[in-house]
Amino acid sequence: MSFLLALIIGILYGAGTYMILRRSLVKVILGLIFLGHAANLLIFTIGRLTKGAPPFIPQGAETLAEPYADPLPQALILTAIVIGFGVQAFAIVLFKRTYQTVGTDDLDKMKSTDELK
Amino acid sequence: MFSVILSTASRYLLPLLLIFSFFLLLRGHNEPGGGFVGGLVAAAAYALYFIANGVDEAEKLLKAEPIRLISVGLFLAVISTIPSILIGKNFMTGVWLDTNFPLIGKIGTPLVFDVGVYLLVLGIALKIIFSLAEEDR
Amino acid sequence: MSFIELATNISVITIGLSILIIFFRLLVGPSIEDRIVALDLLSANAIAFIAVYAIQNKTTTFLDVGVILAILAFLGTVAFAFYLERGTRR
Amino acid sequence: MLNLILIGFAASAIAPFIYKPLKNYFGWIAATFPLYIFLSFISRYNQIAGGDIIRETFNWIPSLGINFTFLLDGLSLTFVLIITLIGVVVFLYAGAYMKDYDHADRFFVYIGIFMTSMVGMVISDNMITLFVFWELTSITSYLLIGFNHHKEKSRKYALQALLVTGGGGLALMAGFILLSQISGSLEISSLYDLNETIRNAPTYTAIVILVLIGAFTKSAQFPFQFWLPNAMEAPTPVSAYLHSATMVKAGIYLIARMNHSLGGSALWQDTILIVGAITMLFAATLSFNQMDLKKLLAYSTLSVLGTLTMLLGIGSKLAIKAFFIYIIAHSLYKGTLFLVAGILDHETGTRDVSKLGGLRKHLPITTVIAALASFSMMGIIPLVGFIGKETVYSAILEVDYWGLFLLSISVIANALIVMITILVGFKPFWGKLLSTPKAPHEAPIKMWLGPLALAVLGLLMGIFPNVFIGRLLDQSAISIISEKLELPIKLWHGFNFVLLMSFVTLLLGVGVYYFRTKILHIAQNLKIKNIFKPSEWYEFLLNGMMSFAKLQTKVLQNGYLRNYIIFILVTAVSLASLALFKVENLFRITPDFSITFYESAIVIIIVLATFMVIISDSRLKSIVGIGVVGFTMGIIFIIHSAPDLALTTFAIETLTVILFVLVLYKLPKFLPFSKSYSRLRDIIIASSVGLFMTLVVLYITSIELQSELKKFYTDNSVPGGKGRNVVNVILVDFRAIDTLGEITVLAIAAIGVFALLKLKLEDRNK
Amino acid sequence: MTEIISGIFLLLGSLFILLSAIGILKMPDLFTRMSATTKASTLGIGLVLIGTAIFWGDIGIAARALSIIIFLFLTAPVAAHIIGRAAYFDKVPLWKKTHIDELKGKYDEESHDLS
Amino acid sequence: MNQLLLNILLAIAWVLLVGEVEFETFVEGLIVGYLILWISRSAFGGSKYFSKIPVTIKFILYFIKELIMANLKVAFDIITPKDYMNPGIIAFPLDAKTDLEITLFANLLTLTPGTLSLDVSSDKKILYVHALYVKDADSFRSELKNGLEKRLLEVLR
Amino acid sequence: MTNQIIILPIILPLIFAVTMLFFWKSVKIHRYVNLIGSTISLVVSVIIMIQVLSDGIISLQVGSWQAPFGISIVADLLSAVMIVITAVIGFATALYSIGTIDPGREKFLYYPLLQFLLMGINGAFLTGDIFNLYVWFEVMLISSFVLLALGGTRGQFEGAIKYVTLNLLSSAIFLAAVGILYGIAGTLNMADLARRIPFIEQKELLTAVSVLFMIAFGVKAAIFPLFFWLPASYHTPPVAVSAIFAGLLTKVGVYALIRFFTTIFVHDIGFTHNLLLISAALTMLTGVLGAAAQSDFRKILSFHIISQIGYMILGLALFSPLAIAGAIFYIIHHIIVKTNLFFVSGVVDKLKGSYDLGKLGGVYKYYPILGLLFLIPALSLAGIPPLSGFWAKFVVIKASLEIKEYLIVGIALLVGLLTLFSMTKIWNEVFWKDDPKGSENYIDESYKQISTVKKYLMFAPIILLALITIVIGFYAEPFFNYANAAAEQLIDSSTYINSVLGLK
Ligand code: NA
Ligand code: NA
Repeated sequence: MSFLLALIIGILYGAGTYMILRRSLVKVILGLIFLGHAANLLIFTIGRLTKGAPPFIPQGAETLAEPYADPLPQALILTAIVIGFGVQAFAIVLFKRTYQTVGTDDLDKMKSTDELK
Repeated sequence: MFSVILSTASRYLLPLLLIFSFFLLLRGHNEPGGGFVGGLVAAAAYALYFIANGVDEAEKLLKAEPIRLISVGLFLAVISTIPSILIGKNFMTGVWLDTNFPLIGKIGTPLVFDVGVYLLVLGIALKIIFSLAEEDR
Repeated sequence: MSFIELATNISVITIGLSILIIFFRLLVGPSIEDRIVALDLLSANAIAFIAVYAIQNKTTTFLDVGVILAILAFLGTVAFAFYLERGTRR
Repeated sequence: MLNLILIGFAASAIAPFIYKPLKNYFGWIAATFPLYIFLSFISRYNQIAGGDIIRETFNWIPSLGINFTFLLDGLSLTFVLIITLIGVVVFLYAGAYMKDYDHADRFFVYIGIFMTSMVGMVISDNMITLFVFWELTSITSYLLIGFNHHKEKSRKYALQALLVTGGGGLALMAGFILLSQISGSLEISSLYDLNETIRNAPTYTAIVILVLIGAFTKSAQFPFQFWLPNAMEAPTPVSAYLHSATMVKAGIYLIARMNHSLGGSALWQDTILIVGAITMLFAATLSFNQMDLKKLLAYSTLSVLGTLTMLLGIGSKLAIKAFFIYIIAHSLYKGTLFLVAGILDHETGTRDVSKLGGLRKHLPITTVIAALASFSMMGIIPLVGFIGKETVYSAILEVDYWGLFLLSISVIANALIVMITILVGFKPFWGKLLSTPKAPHEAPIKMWLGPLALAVLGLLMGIFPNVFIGRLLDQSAISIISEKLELPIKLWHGFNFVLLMSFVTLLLGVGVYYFRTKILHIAQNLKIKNIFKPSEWYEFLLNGMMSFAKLQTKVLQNGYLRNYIIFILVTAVSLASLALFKVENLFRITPDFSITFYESAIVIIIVLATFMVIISDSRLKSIVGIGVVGFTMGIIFIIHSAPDLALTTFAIETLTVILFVLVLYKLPKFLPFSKSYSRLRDIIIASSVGLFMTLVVLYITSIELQSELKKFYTDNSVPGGKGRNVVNVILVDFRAIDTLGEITVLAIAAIGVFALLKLKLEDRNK
Repeated sequence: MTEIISGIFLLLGSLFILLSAIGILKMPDLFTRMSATTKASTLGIGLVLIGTAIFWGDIGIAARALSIIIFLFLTAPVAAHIIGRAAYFDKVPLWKKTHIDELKGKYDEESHDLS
Repeated sequence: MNQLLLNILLAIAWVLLVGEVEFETFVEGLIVGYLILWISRSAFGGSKYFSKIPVTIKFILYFIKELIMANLKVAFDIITPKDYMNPGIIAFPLDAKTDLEITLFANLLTLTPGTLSLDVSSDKKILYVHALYVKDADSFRSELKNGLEKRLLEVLR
Repeated sequence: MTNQIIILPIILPLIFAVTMLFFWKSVKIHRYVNLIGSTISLVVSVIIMIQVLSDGIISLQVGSWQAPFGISIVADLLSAVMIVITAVIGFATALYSIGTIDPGREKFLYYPLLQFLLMGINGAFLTGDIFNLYVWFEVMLISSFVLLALGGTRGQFEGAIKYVTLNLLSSAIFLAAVGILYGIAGTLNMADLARRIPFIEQKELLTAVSVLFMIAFGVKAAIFPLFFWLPASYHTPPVAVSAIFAGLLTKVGVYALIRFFTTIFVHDIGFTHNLLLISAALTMLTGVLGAAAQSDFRKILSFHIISQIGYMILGLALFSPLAIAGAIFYIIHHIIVKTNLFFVSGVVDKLKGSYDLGKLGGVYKYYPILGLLFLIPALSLAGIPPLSGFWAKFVVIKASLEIKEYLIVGIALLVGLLTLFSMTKIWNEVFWKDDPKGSENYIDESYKQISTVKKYLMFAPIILLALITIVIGFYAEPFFNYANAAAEQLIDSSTYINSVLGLK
């Protein structure tokens, strides 16, 4: 399925990219979420795929015999997902407060800090 | 949002979900689960309770300030690194007790670490949800 | 192919088909509540899929995911409803 | 010598602490400081004049070859003595002059550091140490020009001087580094025997240009001369000291010092000669319509600096001799006249020559001083200025081919200087008494004593030239052209062509003075416009830079988040593709196309859900869509043997939904913001990003992964990690520190959310 | 033998699941869709899970399957209730053939109190 | 009393989850259950809990039967092209009094295909039900009153 | 067991932060813990540096899992100096914060956030694992997000939006790059990567992924054309936050670039390091021109961060021992100086109530010491000898000339001049010019309310950093020797590889 996943990864990256280029803050958040998904799936796929053989050692056994899925990419993605969630949660709330303070979620109206006086 | 049905259901679901979260936590070293997912399920239980009964009720139920949970969680995670140093091993080397326990298997510092993760995740999820909910009150 | 293999193969296809149909409902709505109901159903069907897939691949570790999925799908639905109700309150 | 430098800086630093209580005597106290250095150095006069060279080395940054290497030879001693002697006079003078200024203590700090740096510079043998002191003089000059910093002009011209000299300094540094690459050492003395090698080095031209830019900017040579008249915004002691007697001569010093190793080529000699000559004439003509005492003096200084440069360009023995006499003479009379201008300004309240006249009765001593200095400046026997001008003319006459031409422009320039002298040195004191803003009054002793001493010294040097200058002359010349001069200095050379020229100069000068309004009138009628206005080039460059800077910033830092994102993504994808597309078989990868039914269902769902999010017009629909994407990801994880991942994904997705739900209902509806043009652009960018990633994944998954990690983890999970869930063992044991970081992120995020929602400060800058 | 029983449960369950999917496609409005199909789905999933439990013949697996079933049966109606209620507030249109609506006008628009 | 019962139930749930029927596991479950009850103690008022086990089992059987029947009925409606539906929203006056009674009743009602509990009035006296097959409101009400509600209350009271 | 100490710069801040969280309602305890903690961290970092100097590279295999299987924490000379500087800045900021941070922010866990930030930064400097580096980057980022937005003024939010979005984008690129590199090389350990990469056949793929790393770190380091988040945000939070950001955050990006493009990716220098060179030139130029266009104290300083980063990247791009030593020296110098300039800007703001050059003036007249304290870092930044910045610039330029990159020398010199221009612009407007408010000695109300103790705490770090600047300038030899040794370690990665992987 790695061909399909490669395709999905591309689509997710594309979607994420397209969304973070929008003018609305909410869409930008959605874009960031897409990018997060894309990155996770990317690591997952690039770590090579294995079907139906999770890296769990049976009770009483010492180790696993091939084939089994590489546990490392899984662990990495787990960490990345959790970190991503923490950051996203903050970003979402930040965007909300920004909307409350600025009064719009139109990014084009948030240029004051870049303006030349 | 008040609904007798949801509110009553949430009361009974809460202990079920909490026990399941403990289960996930303790068993995670051997089967799918672990501190993180366990903590999230526990948080889900409280989140459900909050949606059904309001943030005040949920906070009353939790008893501990979420920030306290966060600090205890982080504290446990840090504490779990100390034994390794005390017995002269490299930092964060797992230190295990010899006896076997049902479900959990062996007890050791990684488990303490995972419990820390559990509490912390519960704490942060609730801190975020409650902060947002209080905002709207 | 043994009966159980046949059964699981048929089940996977049937469930997959159901999922696609429900997903179609999710896409077309028309109301947001329709979509939420569809989403809820999707996750429920995913549990069934996981169960059958576990049999197909002879591993039991996936079943726990089903439990979680059930819990979380419910929570998600409640949250959406919560949102919807707040949105309609004046 | 390092001690003297350190003492100098230390003494400067204590000025603010002792200034207030000792304000009334401060000039005297301050003057002891240059006097002390002067005496320390003059005590070595005999030794140096006898042909010794004193060298001292103190390690500084030996690994870079940078050390405090001090070298005292005739050249540096001459300069040290000028610097410190004029320093004594100026410090004493400033004690009185600066009395009414606010924060005069700061003035003494700056000028003290300046003097010390100046001394340090001329005795440094290490190019970088020299450069350090060089830059310090630029900085102190900046602080001194801008001393009256409440005035916009002061600030502006201080900056101008700093930028011009600072820019030159940077060029100089590059030149020095290049030079050191040839010799392998930063010591100037190590270059002495390398003249040949240096001139043949491929970097020679660059070195010459860079070093000369440094020198020319510092000494205000054409086309960098414009900053000097503007620097007259500084208090008069500064003008007298920095901008006539010392700092502006640093460039000249540098040319003289480097002449040994860089000189001898046509490039070096001709450049110096031509630039010097142009500066000499050009600066003098610019003085024509000036009425400000200090501006007039500044232009005459410029002209002299040009002459000095030109003399180095000529480079003959006679020229070097002229160079030395002229530089000493100029320091004496020009310093004096500046101080006289300061007295006039101080006592009458104006520096406008047209408003000054007949002051001799009120300022008798000043009148005498001014007359003495003016005679020297006009080149009248028996003052040292006379010898100076005579020798200069003789040296010019020696030049092949165009000696006469150079002499004639030199005569014109000097005639104009004569005119300036009359304006500054005589007009204010003679003729009818004009009324001035302040009732005129003789200056206090602190202000006239020094100038008087300098003026008298000018007279003494004229009469006994060999006593004062002669002995050091030979040694100094060795440092510049590596041979002794063996040309005695005489006041009187007899009646010859040069004397005639001096006379012509004087006559011409007086004539110009009397007819200057008419000449000016004619010049204006002829519409002779000054087309060479380097100061406008400076303005043009500065304004151009500012406009460009603003334009650039507006274009780049335009405030549009998406433009910033586009910059990042386009850079990333295009550069990475550039690297990737070198792969020959990139498009010949044959991926595994076998697909099951449920896999295609997954693809259909995830793709359609993605598009649902993108095209959705409602927030909730988008959230539902992204939820579907997340749940499908979970299913993908399950199918590919990652139950823990699936669990986590589901949990996170749900939590995200809850978050959105709590946050979103306060947010507005989606508006159709973007134009179709930008949508097309974004689609193109998005597609390239997606395509790139797809290609990378396809390519990498077609390669076998060589990893020892997978086996290690499963082998050690049970015995070492005491767990059968390898993923979890990795998380809490093998890579536990990742998890520690991860939960820290979560904790911070929670604190952040909490603080964001609860803390609402007033916006001060609203 | 257990494999065959298990297989039958699986097939039966997936059949119910498919039926409910068709239902959700076919039914005319939200309320009828929910009222009809959510439980068909629940039942179908329940059957599949029973089949799974039988297949593995392991008490742990059975317990897990049972907990999912119990949980689904506990939560599905609650979910349906709150979505239905929200939909009613949200004025999701009833099917044109809905001939009785005793809820109409009973809600307080402000507080969402129901009399 | 209720607490203890619940505690034991939780312990059993624990044993089931762990999948190891051993005494230690049960003790572990009791401890965990106790902890949870302690944590969530304020969630419970003073309601009764599962006292009539035989009646309960009987009721469960009845309900499963109803469930399957109703499912088949709806399934038939789905696969046949013709619609037999007659939907309506009915106000149902409740005999169930406590929160638990109301909730259980409403949920079980929803689980039976063809009916959907929409909401309970604020005074907890009326349940609004959406139903697929309502010929007339009153007969629908009485059918429900004598069927599911009566049996359920038997179990609960 | 002495190598255990190198975990402390990461764990200690966490312990301090947790301690503060336990007493999360008492700001006083936070202040003390933060101050004492920063002091302890400083001591520990210095001990580590001394140890590295005497024993060479120290590595610690966390959890006793041998490299490359576990995570290695590694302190070489570069890492050691980075954590020392971080500790210095942490300590200075601890003092300065007590003096300047408003009680509102203090109450909302400002100090724990500061410690978390330091934890992330130190983690990034010390880790020998690329994924772990990602984790520390995120710790650092999220702390910076919160610190940036803490307070919630409109400007802060607008700045934070850009800061957050662009940094998240770069994190996404970073994460993808880590994944891809694992997919190619099958390891995450930097030393192991350095060892394996020469044997990997897919060089083009490696170059492509190295470009992704370059972009990811380039965004954090704020190089051209990736720097836009920085000027959009750095002037918005409280100045103590601006200062620590300005000093440290971009330098983590620079550090990562140096680490990756000396130790790991040196297989295609012709491509990668030339890209860096071009970027360095444009970074210097656009940064300095950006500064020239600004008229806000902190905005000018912000843009100058960018232009100065250009010099550091230049050192890396030239890839000679001297050039890299120059880059390292530049980092050391710049962290101290830039933090200090922000500190000074903060004092001016407290004093005069603004950062707008147009509204400021008259500071020098009444506060000459403050003027001096500005001039030291400002002139150092502009590269005026003999302050620290001069040597930094000198070494980089010398290195460029040795490699005959004359164009870049010209640019570097021009940028130096324009830097001087900007610094004097600030000096002219803020210090020299009379206060446009007219009143002789206008002092903002808020300044009058600051207690004397707080004023001392405000000035103490400024003086401390100014002294360090002067010491580095006048006593440059040991610093330069250190930078040289660090550069040699980087260029010859074999000692690093052997130390981490425990090879002979
Ligand atoms: Na886990
Ligand atoms: Na290397």
